[in-house]
Amino acid sequence: MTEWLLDGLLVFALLVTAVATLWSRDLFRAVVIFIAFGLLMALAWVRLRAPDLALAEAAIGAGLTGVLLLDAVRHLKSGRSGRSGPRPEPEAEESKGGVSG
Amino acid sequence: MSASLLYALAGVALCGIGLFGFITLAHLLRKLLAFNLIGSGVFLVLVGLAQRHGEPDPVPQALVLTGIVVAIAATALAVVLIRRYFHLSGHTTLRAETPERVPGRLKPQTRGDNPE
Amino acid sequence: MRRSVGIRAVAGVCLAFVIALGLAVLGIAETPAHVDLPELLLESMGQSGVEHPVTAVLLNFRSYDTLLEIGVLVIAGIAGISVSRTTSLEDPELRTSDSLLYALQRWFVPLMLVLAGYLLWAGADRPGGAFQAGAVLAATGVMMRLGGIPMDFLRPGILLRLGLALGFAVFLLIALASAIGGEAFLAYPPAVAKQLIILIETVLTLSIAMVLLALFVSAPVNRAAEPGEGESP
Amino acid sequence: MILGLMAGLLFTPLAWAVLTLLSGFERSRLISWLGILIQSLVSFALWAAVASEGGFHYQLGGWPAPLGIELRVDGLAVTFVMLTAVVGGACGWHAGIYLDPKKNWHRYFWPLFWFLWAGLNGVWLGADLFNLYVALELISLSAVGLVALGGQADALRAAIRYLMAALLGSLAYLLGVALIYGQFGSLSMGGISELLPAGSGQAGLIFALVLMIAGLALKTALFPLHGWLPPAHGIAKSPVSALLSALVVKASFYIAARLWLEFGEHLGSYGLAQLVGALGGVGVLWGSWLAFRQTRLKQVVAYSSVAQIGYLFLLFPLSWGVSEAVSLQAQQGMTLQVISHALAKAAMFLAAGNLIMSVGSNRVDALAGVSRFLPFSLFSFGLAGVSLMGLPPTGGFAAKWLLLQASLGSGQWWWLIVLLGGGLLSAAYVFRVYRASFIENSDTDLFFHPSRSLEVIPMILALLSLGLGLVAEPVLSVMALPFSKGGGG
Repeated sequence: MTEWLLDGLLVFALLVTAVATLWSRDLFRAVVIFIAFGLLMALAWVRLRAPDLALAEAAIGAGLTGVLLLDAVRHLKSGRSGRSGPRPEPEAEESKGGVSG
Repeated sequence: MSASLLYALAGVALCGIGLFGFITLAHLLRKLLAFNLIGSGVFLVLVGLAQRHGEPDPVPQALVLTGIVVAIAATALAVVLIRRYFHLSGHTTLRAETPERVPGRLKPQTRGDNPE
Repeated sequence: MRRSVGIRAVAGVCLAFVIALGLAVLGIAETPAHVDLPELLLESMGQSGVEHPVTAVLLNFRSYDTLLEIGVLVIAGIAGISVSRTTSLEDPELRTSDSLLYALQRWFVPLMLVLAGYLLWAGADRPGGAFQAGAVLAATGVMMRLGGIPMDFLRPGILLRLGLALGFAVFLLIALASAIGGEAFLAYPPAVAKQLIILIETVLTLSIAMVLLALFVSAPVNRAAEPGEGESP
Repeated sequence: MILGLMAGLLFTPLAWAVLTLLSGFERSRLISWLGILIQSLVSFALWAAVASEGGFHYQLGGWPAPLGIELRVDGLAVTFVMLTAVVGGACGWHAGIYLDPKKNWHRYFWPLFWFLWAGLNGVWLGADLFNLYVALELISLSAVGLVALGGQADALRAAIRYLMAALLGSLAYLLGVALIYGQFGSLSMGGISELLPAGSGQAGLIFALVLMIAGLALKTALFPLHGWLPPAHGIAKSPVSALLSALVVKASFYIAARLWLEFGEHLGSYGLAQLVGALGGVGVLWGSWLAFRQTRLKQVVAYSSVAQIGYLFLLFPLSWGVSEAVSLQAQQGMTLQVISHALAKAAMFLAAGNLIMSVGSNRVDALAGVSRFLPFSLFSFGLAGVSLMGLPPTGGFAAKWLLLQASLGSGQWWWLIVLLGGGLLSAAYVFRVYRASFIENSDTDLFFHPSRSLEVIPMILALLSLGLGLVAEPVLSVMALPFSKGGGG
């Protein structure tokens, strides 16, 4: 019974973080939530008796992808567009596609 | 229903969420996040469905490990391209089209330098 | 308004997709699989050279997948450095003066290296292996770079390209050698299977870390870097 | 002997990718030209061996199918291996002269080119569903890298869009693979198709097939999923465009076709077959119309690819629920269409690149008066166009003739509209380019003559495409060799 509860909670948390990643207003926060999602995925792999995948997910999925994306967000936000070209879209533009906040 | 199947169904939901995000979100990094969510969903379906009777199956696990590495390779490449694109154009979405080049002749180019 | 109609349509399609996929999964789950692959796998484990089934699948039974997968990684690395026109890897903004991070590193880096080594070594009979170890190694490199430690070998020169290609090249040569030895491509002689797999895993760890690091490093573009400049090897 | 050939075929492109990664542009070029020769010889020898002895299975790592990965070396596969050697080799040769060695990043063309070649061979020979996924990703990522090689904003946008489409398509395919593995516990295509009767009618499996075909259709740019193709193929360097249009889109189509021929009988349906065929048909007409409307030369050629790809999907309705003979005709028509389009389109893109280089503009109307200089490339462009239109005796004609016969043989007369309309429309866009180049009294006197070898390569490809109709018989006889039931390797 407790196992089912654990699995249910984990699945619920996975789905919530997935939604929050895509539609959180701030891109930086979105990536942080994505890292949390990766860690939850690692837990899910543990529950699926796949320790290799848990390790890989924690190191690659959450760790490296997270750092890569965080760095990219930092770059895109700093707006260092080495030319006098058009300015980066304001934050409002980027979340326009979303349906919820 | 086994716990593995529950995870497979979670993978199904992740695919749906990710697909919706992938289509509707304009910002390229968000699209990339959505791609990674779909990927995770597919991996959960692959392993969860194969292990529905509770026994671990190393084959789908190995496949998913391969899949994770392919996904990080694609993600990292996409990040490089997106950053470079932003650097050159200032855009973070694909929507804004650059205006058509002014018609007229350019000077004949040296080889390999086609103005495409 | 039209936009929200469009989004609703997409939402409808995605919902239908989820329902259909969910039903497909439940329908397939009702019957047992036709082939019992884990059983087959167990029977052949003895000849694979390693004790850990996932490693056996990755580096022996389905090693061709892994070879091509490393190819995919190398491609991503090549494509990454081909668009980056960085001549200098010094990203001034990355030079953090954070003394805490610096102090942390002195402990962190050796710890991570040990962890990577352990993961690599464990791969033969326990969870772990080249991919996890490579990722940890790459993460260490990322930490070092964020901490402002210059890593000159990541300059897009011959050293970087060697590093990218090394693991793949060794894997490929072993594949060819086993083909010349009379068996098929990638068919290791059973007697040395274990040693070959460990060799492959070790070089792969280095190459995987190298590719991931190269992609991380080639991502930043600074103001000085304009197209047409190219890199100077 | 044949095992050695297989090892050589698998090893050469990957090894050359490493070698060229380690060298600069000029040395890579020499190495690559040598590699092209070797790989072409190996491909030809394998083709000849299969033509004389029949197909076989090759067990990678020495492990038999459900556990290991088997390659299926049959007539169709080696025909495509051979095609890749001809077209890929020609594009590589051309690129070596065409690309500017002074631009430092052009050196990365070579390793990406070789990885692309390896991925293509992996797809033609692949018989393992997951291995095909990895090979597809190998192709997609190297193709994206090649498109982005210019590094300009437009090229990057096209590359990103291409990457996103390719990744989504691969994931859809992989999801289908996940479902199939769940049902059968196997990834080997041959093994699954033997097990299929037991699981036929299963809604989940049908959905899996639909998912896989949809993902592959996205990667093949089937209408209406073609939006990513014209920017990517239009903006890449011409040898890259040629590779992409001639070979890369065929890879995902080839997998879809193999899946359909293996699984379609049990999992397909009349409605699905007609739907795919109809999308292909609309793609032919819509793509041709858009090609006619383009103002930039390479966009004309790129939209023409959208149209020509449409013909391929007529295989789906013409091979489902019809007699063996009609199905075989459809398969032969599809094969010839792939080959003739690959040859003609590569010729067209390479010729277009030469023309653009000559007049210094990528616009169609900039070609005004060019015919006065009697450029060889304009002639190649036209010859390739004749094959696209489907006039006898070209390969395009032979392909469309077979498809037409299959349509009539199965009573699906409505595909005639597509075959005839597509031919007329393609004539329209080819002649539009020609008309522009024959405009007299233009004040042009600037014309840069590309080097002779740059002009010869598209001409050879165009002539091959032209002559394919005459040698269709021997080509098809090899293709029709045992499909997956060859002897053991």
